[in-house]
Amino acid sequence: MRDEISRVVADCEIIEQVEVAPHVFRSVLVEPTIARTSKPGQFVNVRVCECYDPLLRRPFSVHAVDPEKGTFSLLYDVIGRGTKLLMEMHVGEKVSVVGPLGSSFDVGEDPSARHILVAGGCGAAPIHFLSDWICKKHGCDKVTVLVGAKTGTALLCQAEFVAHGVEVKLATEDGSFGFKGFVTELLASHIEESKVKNPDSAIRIYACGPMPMMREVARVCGEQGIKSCQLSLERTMACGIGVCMGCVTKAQDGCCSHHPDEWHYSRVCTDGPVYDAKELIWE
Amino acid sequence: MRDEISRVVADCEIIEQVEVAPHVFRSVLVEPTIARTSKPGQFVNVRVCECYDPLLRRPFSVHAVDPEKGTFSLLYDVIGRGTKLLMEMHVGEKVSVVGPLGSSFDVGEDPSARHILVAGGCGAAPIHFLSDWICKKHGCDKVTVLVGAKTGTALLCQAEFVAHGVEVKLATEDGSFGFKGFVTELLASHIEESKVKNPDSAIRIYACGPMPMMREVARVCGEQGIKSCQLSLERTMACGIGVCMGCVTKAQDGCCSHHPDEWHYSRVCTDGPVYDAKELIWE
Amino acid sequence: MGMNLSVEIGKIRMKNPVTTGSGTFGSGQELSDFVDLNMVGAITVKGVSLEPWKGNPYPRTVETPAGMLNAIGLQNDGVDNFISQKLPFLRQFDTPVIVNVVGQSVEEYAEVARRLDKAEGVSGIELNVSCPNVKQGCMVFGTSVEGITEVVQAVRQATSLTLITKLSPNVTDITAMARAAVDAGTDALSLINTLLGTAIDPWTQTFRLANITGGLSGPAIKPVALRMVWQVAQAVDVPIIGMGGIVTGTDAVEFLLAGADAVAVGTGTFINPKAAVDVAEGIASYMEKMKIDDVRELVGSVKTL
Amino acid sequence: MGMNLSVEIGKIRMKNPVTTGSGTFGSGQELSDFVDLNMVGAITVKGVSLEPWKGNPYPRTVETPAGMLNAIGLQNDGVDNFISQKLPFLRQFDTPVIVNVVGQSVEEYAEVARRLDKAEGVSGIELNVSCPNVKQGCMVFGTSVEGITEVVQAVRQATSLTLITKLSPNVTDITAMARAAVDAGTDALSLINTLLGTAIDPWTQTFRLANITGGLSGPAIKPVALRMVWQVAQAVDVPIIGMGGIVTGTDAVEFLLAGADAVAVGTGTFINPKAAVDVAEGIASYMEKMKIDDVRELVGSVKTL
Ligand SMILES: Cc1cc2nc3c(=O)[nH]c(=O)nc-3n(C[C@H](O)[C@H](O)[C@H](O)COP(=O)(O)OP(=O)(O)OC[C@H]3O[C@@H](n4cnc5c(N)ncnc54)[C@H](O)[C@@H]3O)c2cc1C
Ligand SMILES: Cc1cc2nc3c(=O)[nH]c(=O)nc-3n(C[C@H](O)[C@H](O)[C@H](O)COP(=O)(O)OP(=O)(O)OC[C@H]3O[C@@H](n4cnc5c(N)ncnc54)[C@H](O)[C@@H]3O)c2cc1C
Ligand SMILES: Cc1cc2nc3c(=O)[nH]c(=O)nc-3n(C[C@H](O)[C@H](O)[C@H](O)COP(=O)(O)O)c2cc1C
Ligand SMILES: Cc1cc2nc3c(=O)[nH]c(=O)nc-3n(C[C@H](O)[C@H](O)[C@H](O)COP(=O)(O)O)c2cc1C
Ligand code: FES
Ligand code: FES
Repeated sequence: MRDEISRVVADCEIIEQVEVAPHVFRSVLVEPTIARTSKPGQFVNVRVCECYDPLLRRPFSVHAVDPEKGTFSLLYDVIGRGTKLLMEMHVGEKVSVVGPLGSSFDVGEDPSARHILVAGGCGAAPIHFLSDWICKKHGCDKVTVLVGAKTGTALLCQAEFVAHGVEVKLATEDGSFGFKGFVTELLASHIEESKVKNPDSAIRIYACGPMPMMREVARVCGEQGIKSCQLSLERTMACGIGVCMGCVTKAQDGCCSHHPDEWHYSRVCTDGPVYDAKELIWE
Repeated sequence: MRDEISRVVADCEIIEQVEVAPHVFRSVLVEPTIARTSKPGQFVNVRVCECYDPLLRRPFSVHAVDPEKGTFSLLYDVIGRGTKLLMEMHVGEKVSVVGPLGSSFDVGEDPSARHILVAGGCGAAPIHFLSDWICKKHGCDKVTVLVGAKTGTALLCQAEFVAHGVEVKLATEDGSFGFKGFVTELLASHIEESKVKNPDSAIRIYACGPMPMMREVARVCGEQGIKSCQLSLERTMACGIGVCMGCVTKAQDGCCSHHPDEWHYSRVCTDGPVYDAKELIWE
Repeated sequence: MGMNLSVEIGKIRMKNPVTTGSGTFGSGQELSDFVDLNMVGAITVKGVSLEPWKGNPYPRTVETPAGMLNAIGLQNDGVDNFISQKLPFLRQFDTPVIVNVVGQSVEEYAEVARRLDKAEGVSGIELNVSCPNVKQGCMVFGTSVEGITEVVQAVRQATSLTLITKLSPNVTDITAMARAAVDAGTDALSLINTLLGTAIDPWTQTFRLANITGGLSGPAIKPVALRMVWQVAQAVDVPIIGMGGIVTGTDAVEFLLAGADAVAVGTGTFINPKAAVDVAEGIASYMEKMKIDDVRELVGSVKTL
Repeated sequence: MGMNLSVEIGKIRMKNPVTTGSGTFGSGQELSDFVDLNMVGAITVKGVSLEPWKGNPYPRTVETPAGMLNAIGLQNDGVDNFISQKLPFLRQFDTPVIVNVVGQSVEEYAEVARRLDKAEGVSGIELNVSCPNVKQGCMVFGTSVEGITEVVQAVRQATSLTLITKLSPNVTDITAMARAAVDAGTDALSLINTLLGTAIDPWTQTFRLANITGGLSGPAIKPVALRMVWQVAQAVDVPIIGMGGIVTGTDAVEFLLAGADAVAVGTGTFINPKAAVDVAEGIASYMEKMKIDDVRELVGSVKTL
């Protein structure tokens, strides 16, 4: 799923900084190449400080693009120093960005396929871009987005998904909004529903969220016999560009390998972050 | 000249940030104890970053105080990363300050003494505070401030000194304003003038500026037989509070020492920054 | 009920596990404007030698990324002046005093220790065999098993105070040095001293320190310090005072988890004059959050992934 | 007229003094989206071993103040795959390729060198006797005179390519290691590899790396690296490739002044994918400002204060 495209290292002006939910910010940046060439699932690597502490860039999924205006957005949870520094930057300041990086979601060519998108927490960031992308390619009526969070105020992009015109279902762990429980439970029941309603359509699953959720999505898809299940993984990254070998996850050597039952450490930044669930080995 | 006073470590709000000359900024901060207890020549040590790069605080002379409002000012040249970070802080942000630190200028008790203050570059920062202080104690008519800089636009605090009501004389190396040459040359001629005009008054010299200028002031004062010549020195400081022994300068062991011709390394942050020129040994 | 923060390093009982890094806290008095000296677990003062030492020429310090180099050269007024001028002030506090000792010969180390042994108000001796900024002695002792053995044995005979040997990180195998010190009779170990480094000004094309090289300290070295504390904790059974880049309470907790019984705050005091006390409070609030009653439960309890 | 930026490391002629730190530039291809590989002085690729190595479990990296720890464990596809899969791409460029070599035994090192010697498009071998993240071999060789002697001699016999020995900083006396490598026939030295360190998460009370310890790199270690390059430059006569925390042109100049003939940019590439080229340009613009015609004038010319 890796695309050979033009990548840039650029100082991007910040033109918008908004708190969209408690501790969750959206930053809009100017960079025409990234706006034009990014695909859903890809990410950018952001230098949050001009100094050496913090030293490393921080990876964020491309959340939305506006190729006309040449801008793109990030959606992020302020969880540590890097995200705090990013959030504190003022409109008009510039920030160094590398991207677009990594693999993207493959939305297929089948016009009748049903697309189920699953977002957990800030996993909504790339799912938002993906939802928009599928709508444009295959039409919104075939798209369902399942959004999960701990609690109602942490549900992200709800209004945006509604605006896209896709079906939206919500799950909160505390039941404060929508289905009470994990979004993966919602996924299981939604797949079953979908199979009943559209017995002839292939189902494609796309998910982004914390690792335990990704694992559970993979399990549900396996159980339900879903052929296409794509997961976006998160790993601590040092380089983000495939050279340090730091961001690895265990993956099958692949069908074409001489040792199909062998595994290797795959670089999430370059071979991922989007993987077909069948490639991954969970521990 | 060290005073035993209350020192604070405080997060101070920045209430004003102004560029007063090219690359020279004034920051006004809120800290009632520092505003109330600082004496001219003392400094504060400022943490310019919440991170560890840059790691160490940056020392700045107290430039002005407003004990009523509980505020004090810094005046600084943006020469490196620390001063750039300080300058970029926004009004309303807080910055950690330790102070007041170090020794202060001794303005004496002699009501008839003539006070000659010499400021080179950002050395004007403490000289400004000192000028105000002497005016209040002994009257402005006995004070002359000699301000030197490379060029006219770099002359600092001219208007403020005039507002204090003291005599002001200017020197620029390129002659673009006032006397053409070093402020120390102006000092030599001014001392001679002063001796002629007020033969019965003691002359007290106070200076702050780059090290070569301090050395030259000391030489001029020695040559002119000036009894009281106080110099404020600059040293790279790690702690600013007398514990690391990093900021040293060679000083005489002192009149009361058993070895009056012996020297030791004196801590500029605690035993200085203001020294009587006679204590110092130049290399 | 109340949490226990106290630890023991040899015969020294510290009310909390935080002492000060020698050379970063003066003789305590300088900091007393900022911190209540009763609030730290112990006060470790600047290295003292037999005779006064003038120290190295200026510049003596330079800032580096997340760290600093120093080449002070152990400027100090000598042990007799320390005892007569500095110690009386420290006796006012209910806090053990550990005196860092330096020397250019084994005999000098032993003599300083002998004089401190007789002085009232000294609880322990920290043997500095690791100062990188003095030409003779010192570091030379700290980087070989023979050197450490010789100095520690001599000082051990000179004093019955708690003897802490401070190790240099500039060695291939820190555990060999630790074992040598323990075998020679040290009661405890402290580590690490600074890493030898240098800095050059490209514009003037000169070294930034008059002494050319200096000792690297601060957050930059924390990973190395933590690794060495962990290695030494596996190798020997005496108490360890861990240090190197500690600025916050959780930094200190990392050292405790790695196997240190106590910690020292060095360069951290330059960033925050109250750091030693803030670190002690930080450990306490960490314990509260983690529901840990006794700080000693933390010691060495790090798990592997 | 034009400035000379070219330097020679053994038989390798570099058009500018900047190469890449092994393990931070992949096999070059990954970076070719960002930099013109013709613009760097040489490309030093990730360590290759005889057989493919899987590497260590995740997590393999952790950020530290002004630095990072890595415990990759030398994941690589083995020398044969390197030659058949990676080398052809690199041959397109007019830039010498230096292959970093690792092994678990002397014989393995020699065999990898032998295979590279026959491969077209390899200019030099960088012997990695200093990787701290692999259980057997490697670092064990790099921290003793005997180990270095043995490996360097064996590899020297296996290849006539320019042989560069990469030294570990985790030693008491780096100059002894440098001399051993030179005596055993190395053409050049590169230093430093990473400092052994660790990091602990206080909240989970676990090590942050699956491998427990890792190698510290980045600006944090620059003072140590610079000191070691300076020491080694005083001690031996072969060319030196200096590295450790280089991010900018003036960082590189500091290493040249300390005595390095060339430099490598490692972790700097993670901050700025164009770092290697930017550093080369930074050296050129420094020389212009300082009116220096030949980069070789800088080498070792640092003065004391
Ligand atoms: C490909 C990719 C895309 C991402 N997209 C987004 C996004 O769109 N929105 C968003 O909010 N976040 C996203 N993340 C996660 C984001 O990169 C981290 O939240 C961010 O780096 C944290 O930086 P910090 O300095 O604030 O936190 P730190 O201070 O570095 O860390 C705070 C805590 O979070 C942990 N942590 C840090 N980084 C990671 C990580 N990558 N994975 C797991 N734990 C980590 C640390 O161990 C620590 O406990 C993405 C990560 C990857 C790999
Ligand atoms: C007691 C005292 C009072 C001071 N008062 C003032 C003041 O009122 N206004 C003002 O503008 N400056 C003052 N200074 C100087 C001020 O502290 C430095 O300009 C500042 O620390 C530079 O920080 P930086 O991070 O911007 O520069 P850096 O990036 O640290 O350094 C830039 C360049 O300046 C040199 N440098 C840095 N600090 C010093 C220093 N202390 N002495 C000499 N060279 C140095 C560095 O070597 C480097 O070449 C004072 C210094 C002292 C010791
Ligand atoms: C300015 C300075 C002076 C020091 N002087 C001494 C000393 O006299 N004796 C000693 O054993 N260690 C000395 N050290 C080392 C510290 O005590 C400590 O071991 C080291 O700095 C690492 O801890 P840190 O990173 O917290 O500073 C000194 C360190 C600094 C920064
Ligand atoms: C992620 C990573 C992987 C590395 N892999 C290797 C390697 O395979 N072989 C080697 O000799 N050095 C390796 N190194 C060490 C670097 O080449 C370099 O010596 C060290 O990082 C110091 O330079 P720096 O501070 O510029 O990164 C690696 C370093 C990093 C950060
Ligand atoms: S983060 Fe470096 S290879 Fe993925
Ligand atoms: S700066 Fe530390 S003693 Fe003066």
